[in-house]
Amino acid sequence: MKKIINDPKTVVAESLRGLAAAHADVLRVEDDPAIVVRVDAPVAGKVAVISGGGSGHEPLHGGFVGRGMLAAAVPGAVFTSPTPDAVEAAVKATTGDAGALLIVKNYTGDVLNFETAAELAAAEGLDVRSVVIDDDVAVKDSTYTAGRRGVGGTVLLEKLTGAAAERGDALDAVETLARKVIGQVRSIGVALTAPTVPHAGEPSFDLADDEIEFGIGIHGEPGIERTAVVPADELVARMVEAIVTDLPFGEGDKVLLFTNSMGGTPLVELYLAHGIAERLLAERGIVVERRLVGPYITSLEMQGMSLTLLKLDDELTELWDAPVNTPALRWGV
Amino acid sequence: MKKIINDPKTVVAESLRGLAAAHADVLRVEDDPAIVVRVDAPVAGKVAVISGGGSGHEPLHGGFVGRGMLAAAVPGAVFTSPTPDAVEAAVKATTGDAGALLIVKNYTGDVLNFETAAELAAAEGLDVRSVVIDDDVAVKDSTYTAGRRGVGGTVLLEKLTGAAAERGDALDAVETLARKVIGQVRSIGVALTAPTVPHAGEPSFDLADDEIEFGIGIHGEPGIERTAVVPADELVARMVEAIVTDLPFGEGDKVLLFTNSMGGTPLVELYLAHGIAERLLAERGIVVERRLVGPYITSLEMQGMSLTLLKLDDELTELWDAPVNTPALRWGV
Amino acid sequence: MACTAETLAAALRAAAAVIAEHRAELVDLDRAIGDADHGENLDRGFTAIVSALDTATPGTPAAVAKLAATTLISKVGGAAGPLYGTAFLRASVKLGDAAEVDGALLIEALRAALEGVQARGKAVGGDATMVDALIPAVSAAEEAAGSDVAAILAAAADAADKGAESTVDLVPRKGRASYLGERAKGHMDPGARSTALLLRAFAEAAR
Amino acid sequence: MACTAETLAAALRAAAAVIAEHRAELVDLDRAIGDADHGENLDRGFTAIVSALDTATPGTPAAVAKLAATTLISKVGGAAGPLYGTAFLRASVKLGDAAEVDGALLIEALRAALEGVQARGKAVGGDATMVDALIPAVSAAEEAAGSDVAAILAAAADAADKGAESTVDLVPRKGRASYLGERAKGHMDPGARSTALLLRAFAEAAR
Ligand SMILES: Nc1ncnc2c1ncn2[C@@H]1O[C@H](COP(=O)(O)OP(=O)(O)O)[C@@H](O)[C@H]1O
Ligand SMILES: Nc1ncnc2c1ncn2[C@@H]1O[C@H](COP(=O)(O)OP(=O)(O)O)[C@@H](O)[C@H]1O
Ligand SMILES: [Mg+2]
Ligand SMILES: [Mg+2]
Ligand SMILES: [Mg+2]
Ligand SMILES: [Mg+2]
Repeated sequence: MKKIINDPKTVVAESLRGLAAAHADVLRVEDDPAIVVRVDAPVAGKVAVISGGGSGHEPLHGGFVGRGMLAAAVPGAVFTSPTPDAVEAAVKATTGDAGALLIVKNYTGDVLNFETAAELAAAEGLDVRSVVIDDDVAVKDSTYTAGRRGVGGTVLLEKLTGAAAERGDALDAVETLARKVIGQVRSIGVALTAPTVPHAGEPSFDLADDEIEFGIGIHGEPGIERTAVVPADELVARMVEAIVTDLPFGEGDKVLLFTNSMGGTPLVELYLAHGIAERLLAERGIVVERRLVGPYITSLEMQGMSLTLLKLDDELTELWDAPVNTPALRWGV
Repeated sequence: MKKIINDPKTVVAESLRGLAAAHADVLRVEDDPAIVVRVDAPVAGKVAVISGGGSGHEPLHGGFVGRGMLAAAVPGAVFTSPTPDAVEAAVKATTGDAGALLIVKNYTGDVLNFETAAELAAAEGLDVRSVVIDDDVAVKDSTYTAGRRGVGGTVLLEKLTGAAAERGDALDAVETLARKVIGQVRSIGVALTAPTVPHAGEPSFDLADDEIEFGIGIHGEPGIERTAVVPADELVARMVEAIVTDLPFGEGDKVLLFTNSMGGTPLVELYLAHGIAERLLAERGIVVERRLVGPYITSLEMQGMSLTLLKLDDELTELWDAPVNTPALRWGV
Repeated sequence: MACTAETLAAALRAAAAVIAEHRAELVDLDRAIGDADHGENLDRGFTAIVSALDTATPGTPAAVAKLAATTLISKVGGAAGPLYGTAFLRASVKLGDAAEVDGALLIEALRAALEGVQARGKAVGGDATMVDALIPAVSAAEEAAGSDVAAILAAAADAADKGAESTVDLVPRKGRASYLGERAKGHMDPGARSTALLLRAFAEAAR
Repeated sequence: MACTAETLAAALRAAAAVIAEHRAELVDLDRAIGDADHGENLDRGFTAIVSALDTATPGTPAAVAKLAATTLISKVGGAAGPLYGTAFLRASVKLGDAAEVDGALLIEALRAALEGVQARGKAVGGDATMVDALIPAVSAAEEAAGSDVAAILAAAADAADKGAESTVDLVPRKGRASYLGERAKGHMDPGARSTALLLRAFAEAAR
């Protein structure tokens, strides 16, 4: 294993120190428990949108803290959900009378820890709601599994609810919006290589030089299917097919297309894949009105990509376009 | 070799198609020869800042095309300087009476091809100047080599000259600014893994699991020295030392610190390294006033990073802060 | 022999040593079908328990169990943190203010721990989770009713070993391994393995 | 036998085939001490020359050489594009409007090509570049003055082979390989190798 680190045990804390140093105008990092907080939190009269989860998916979530997006992010150890007291600390640091919305990615650990945190916060008289995002079409429904995973859709959900909170929407409205977004966003991912968890020291799975994993998550778990390397045209077509038929998305639908790198896949490949996805969607009469391309929800150094489609309407488009000022997403400011 | 591509020969063209689709509000891509041009080019009365070089360093240069930065980018084949007619096409598409500044990274191929292009453009009566950036302290001076390479400093140079052009500076002033920036920016890079050029199909060099290359460039050439893997503290200390003693940078100097991923190194590691660099500079009394952290000048999927230091003054800080609207750098708009 | 606050604390220290020793094994099991953190997570948690026991000396077995519970909840994270945390919390409640835990109370505490894990995680037997080690362990403990603490824990540990073994052939339906479906077959569930390790450590400590 | 527009065009086609055949070898040489594109670059360029020759039929050797020059300049890029482009351009100028190239004119053209490469690239002998193949090739050609075109080219190709071989022991001072300093020792310069390949292809075509 080769990484630019000192010690697997201190990776997250040291990385947060760099994040804080780099973006002191936007956020601050509090220690013990470690949380990332908007520099001007708590913002009076506004709902605090909070998310978190295991580290290793940067810029998610800490890179999305700032005006117009997250009030706080709660980073766990690498690939490990944060503990309830960390989540509670983030709630306390950012939440006033307007309350807080917790965005929870659907993993057993995240759900359990955030659930407990929400109870703790409620016991302190804070109005805290939770939504669970589960946009990964690779996973079978929850009769057979822990349910669909929260993946790329999380980034969009954080931006949209953050924008709603920023414009002053009440908690009920922000929660309703979140549920609407979760209802109409779908994702799928593929991996060309495995990530290496620092403390594990070895790649999370072995892939031959002519194999890829289709339907992977973001924690180095193998995908639903191992297949041969295929040309990008075919790969992206399979991904688009999996998403589009799931919701389903159909002719005339307006969408946001999010083409995401898993970390190790460079932009030259990512834009290539994005171009194919745009073409395939156009062929189906699906209208791409907004797009996001880049490494936004990653899995350490894993090579691979995911596609996320969100059905847009005027409200969502307006919220997407609203100003945002975070380390990883910034416009309008 | 595993990549999300169809055919090594069409990688660049297909990737540009995706770039154009993703950022049609900011730029357009013209074919044959392939160039990336600001959507509103030519902008009357303003100097066109143009750069280019081999592909595989994305977002450099195409991702920096847009208001406040590049008027055009000229992408060559992967790691191959573009040809003079492509550069000339970019000049023609963007350059009016105010003239153009070509930013050339110091590589034999780039220098020769841009030189010819400048001659061709001059022959057509256009006022075209060139500057050559050579900020890589890893390379010995040009008595023994082709001269220092242009690396991370290029990103900063493109931003600063682009801002000067945007505010209406004349060509003389933009050129003078460029030479000043080149005089006070220095970089160093390290690699943990090698990139794989698509048509080559194999990694550009072999590194054992306990080795790194110190002093690498951005084209998969080996570095100046192969060393054992060292902790991040030690690695970054060596990098800072190499840069700081070169210019030199000293106590009280105000600087921009640019911590760059070579592509495959994820943000969690990059921020960790950035935090160390901030600490080491503070220890030397060097004042970090601005920072940029992320994958901005890459070498395909290579894991590694570079550090760049630019000495700031009020003028440079103001130009850095000026609005920019490109796919990869955006603020103030 | 019955179990006091002191012997329970000693058992937890012994368990921490066992987890540290098997850290890499548990990471590897989780790497195969999960996200490669189970050993690291538990090691972090049990190391924290040892630290907590170094500074506090809870007076009853229940208080020791509660310290373990809150430490696990606040230091482990992931799925295992809340689940093991709940197990110790429910056991602690069951232990009440008893100064010594005898066999009968131990069996009740084990049953409460199992019920806590199932209440939180909603897993049933056969889902290929730690529950597949806990269910047979509790049953075996109940069958050993009347024996002393050491014998009950030994019976539970033996059964947990077999239960953990049984997960190898199962298709997981809960937790991260469930995403793999049939592909997870042939791998032991890391949480079931850690449950077996913990019970074995307690049994050894009680001898 | 002297060289006409047609034979020069045929020689270029033959050269294109040789470059295609050695594409991977040239990429590998460049991978070791450069950026792994030399074979790909030249292959793209010579493939384009063949296409250009398919549609145009330049009437003089100079016009053929000029077509090759402009095609290389506009299709190759990198260092090799301008350098080989200049070589063919200077040769073309030297060839003037001759309908046939005899040995004497060929030697002048080779000398002009070398001077062009050196004027553009500023490399001298011993810098471990294509110049180290070209210098001995031109000297050998000059020594063979009085022989026919085929013999002159054969002498040049033999010398270029040796020149390319000599770069293995040099520390490069020009181009990308120069960054490596001593580490580049033990590797043949890809441009020197391609120069030797091209001269050999021309020599074979002239037989
Ligand atoms: N719903 C559940 N009920 C019971 N046990 C579960 C459940 N989900 C996961 N587990 C257990 O947790 C273990 C994984 O723990 P760990 O790796 O620490 O957390 P995570 O899965 O969040 O990375 C699994 O091996 C399994 O035994
Ligand atoms: N200054 C120079 N003078 C002569 N030849 C040079 C010079 N610089 C580079 N070369 C030649 O060019 C070759 C590399 O060509 P190529 O790989 O196509 O370009 P690049 O180095 O831009 O990738 C080298 O092997 C060397 O022979
Ligand atoms: Mg985990
Ligand atoms: Mg090149
Ligand atoms: Mg796990
Ligand atoms: Mg090359």
